[in-house]
Amino acid sequence: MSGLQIVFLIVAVVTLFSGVMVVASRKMMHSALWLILTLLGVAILFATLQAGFFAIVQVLVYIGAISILIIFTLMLTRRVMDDEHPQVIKGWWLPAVMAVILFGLIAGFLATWEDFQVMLNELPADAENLAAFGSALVNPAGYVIPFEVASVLLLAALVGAIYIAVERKEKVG
Amino acid sequence: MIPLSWYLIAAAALFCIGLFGVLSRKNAVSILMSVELMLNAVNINLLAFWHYHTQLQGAGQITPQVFVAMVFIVAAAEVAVGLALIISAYRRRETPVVDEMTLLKG
Amino acid sequence: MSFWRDPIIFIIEWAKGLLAGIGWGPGWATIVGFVIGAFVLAAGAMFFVVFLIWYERKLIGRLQDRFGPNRLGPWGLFQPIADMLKIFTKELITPSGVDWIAYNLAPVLSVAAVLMMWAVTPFSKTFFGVNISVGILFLIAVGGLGEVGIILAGWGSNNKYALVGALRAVAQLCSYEVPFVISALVPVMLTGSMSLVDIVEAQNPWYILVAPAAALVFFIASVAETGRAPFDLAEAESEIVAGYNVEYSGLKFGMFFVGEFLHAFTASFIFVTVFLGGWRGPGADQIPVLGLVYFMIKTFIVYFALILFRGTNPRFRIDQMMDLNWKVLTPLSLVVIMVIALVDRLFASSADWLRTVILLAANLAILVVAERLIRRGVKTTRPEVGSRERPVASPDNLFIQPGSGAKG
Amino acid sequence: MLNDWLYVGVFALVSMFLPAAAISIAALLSPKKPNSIKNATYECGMEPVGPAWAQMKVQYYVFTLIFLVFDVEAVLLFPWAVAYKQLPLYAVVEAILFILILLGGLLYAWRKGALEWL
Repeated sequence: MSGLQIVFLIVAVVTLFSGVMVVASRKMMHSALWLILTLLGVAILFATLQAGFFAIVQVLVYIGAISILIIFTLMLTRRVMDDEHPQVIKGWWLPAVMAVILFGLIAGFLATWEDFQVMLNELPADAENLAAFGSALVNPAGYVIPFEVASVLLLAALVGAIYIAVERKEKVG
Repeated sequence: MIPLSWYLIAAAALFCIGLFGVLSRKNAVSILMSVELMLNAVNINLLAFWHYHTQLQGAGQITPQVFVAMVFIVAAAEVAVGLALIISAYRRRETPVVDEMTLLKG
Repeated sequence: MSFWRDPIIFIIEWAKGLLAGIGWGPGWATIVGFVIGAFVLAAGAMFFVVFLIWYERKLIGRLQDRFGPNRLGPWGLFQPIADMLKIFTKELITPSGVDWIAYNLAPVLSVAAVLMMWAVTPFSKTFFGVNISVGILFLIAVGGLGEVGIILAGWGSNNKYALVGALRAVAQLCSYEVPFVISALVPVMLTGSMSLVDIVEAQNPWYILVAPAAALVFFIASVAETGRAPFDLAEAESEIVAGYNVEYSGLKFGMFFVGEFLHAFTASFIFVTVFLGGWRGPGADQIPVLGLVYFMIKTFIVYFALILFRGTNPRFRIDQMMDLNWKVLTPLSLVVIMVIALVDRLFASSADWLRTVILLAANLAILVVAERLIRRGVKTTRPEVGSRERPVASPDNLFIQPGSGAKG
Repeated sequence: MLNDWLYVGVFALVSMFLPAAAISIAALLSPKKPNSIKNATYECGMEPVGPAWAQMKVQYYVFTLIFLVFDVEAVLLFPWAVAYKQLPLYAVVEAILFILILLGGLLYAWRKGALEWL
């Protein structure tokens, strides 16, 4: 077993464990902090895949922005008594069984694929060609439509979220 | 040199954990957090296959990268609007718990 | 002779040879080399803080017409060491009801987030931790980890004031990250690479001469990112008790300050790396150790500017600070990006010096227009002193004070 | 390539370890005399009132939200900036269009008054 595999196993176990803690912990705030650890683990997995750009983007966007937004929302919507009650529904075992069955199905289905056990070798240093990625994003033969639509989507999200979140002052009475 | 299967299994497990969270948690914010877990699992898969295809066909596999970037954007938009909705609903109903956000029940 | 040209690399090569001589395989030698290298660099950074604290106190003292530390050692140079010894032996009070992990992780994380920026910065042509292809994005992402540390501190210490302080700090840091990220796009665009090593090597001339508007936005945003005066809203003692670190004592409290001092210095050398040509200077290509000297000189000049900025400006109000960010810096940085992209593309075929001059002119034009717009936009409704009846205690009847109370 | 990331990981661990070690040493050196008054949370010298939970304003959320949107936008622009040297004019114009659309979002937030700190 190579050093990289040991690193992978440690990171994967930590990631999955903290993923379980995200859905299992009773305090919402703990759940959010475990989420940060999960996201960090996923970022390290990206780095072991030699997708350095996305590993950093994962830290930047998910940990630096999305999880902070989630924590802020938790603080906005928190009720004092919240952390005492169980956070899952009464029949929680049913989703658990479903998730386990789904995992079994996916794993079993994937195992029938012939390349399933293929080794991922170390890529040459220029494999993650950001220049090619960047020019494909604005190339009409490439992905310029998703690129522009992404900006419209972000605009729509911004406008919609501000419209919903900012209180309208005239509705006081 | 890690087998592709390890990544796929880890991603599947993370996805199922997220699915369990979506189905079983009461609080709307933690449902969104579970959705984030599922999206992350998808991204692990996409990048694992990016690595796999780069290994097979050489550098310049753009499509998986574009997919991952779009997943990031969609996640950001989803979180922004979703959390705004939760805040708005909380302001009216004083609860972040999904089961208590019943408008149509008599 | 090669030792004097580049002592650091010489020592590293020597240590590598030593490790190989013991008979370790290349894999283990690499890892051990990494650990030792990281250890030396990070520990060096942390001891450097002692000197930074002295430098800053001395300068701030002079700015405020005081002497600063001047008793212990020559020019008070040993004062921070004494302070450090004192803070090591102070009691670490853990308040009741804290979240143990969050409470103790926060100071560690706030230092680590800054230290990690040292891993990717090129200090000279040959001396840098690592040259990753996404260096500049790494700096920004690591800064985001510091925000997580602040949230942990505010929430973990089970105190309302700490929580409010943390929320304010994070809102500020998040906001100023936007112009920071967007203005960091300019050097990436001009270089065609995100690696800091490439950015330094491509700076011919320095980017501050090519894009002064972007450099200005970057500088202000990075000062705000460090959370120091005049942007020290998070620890405004007069408004919220002390911000997110109110419940910390002893060295845990000190760690936040180590992080802050280190961040100020780090911010200045990041500015140097990105806009002031890093280690570049006459002869630095041939003799790398000269590059390190240039780098330090430039960094201390920028750091001096930072302290001057701190010492001469009053603290912003939070609404002014948010206005400055969202209504000035963010639109400005977006406009700068668009104009530079367009101008640079239109004049791509012309000579380098001509393009540089045109870019410089475009940047200065943006700054002038922005200045005019800001002047017009800012409402100067400053109430004139003495124009209005002020409640004063009337001397003839001590019990009736006309115009006092809520009306005043 | 992977070695670079290994170094980053090692550096991250070391830079977590150093402050942690310093704090541990300080914890060993420093006196420990806790009492309940000393350990009470600090509220300007008064007795702490109620749980440590402050109702925060929606303002924080709105600023973080705008930050998130612009952060994602900038991240998407970084590969474009790397490729910028090789791009033709229309590609640059497309990116400018991308920025303009989001600038529209900023203007909306401005007009809506979401950028005012109340």
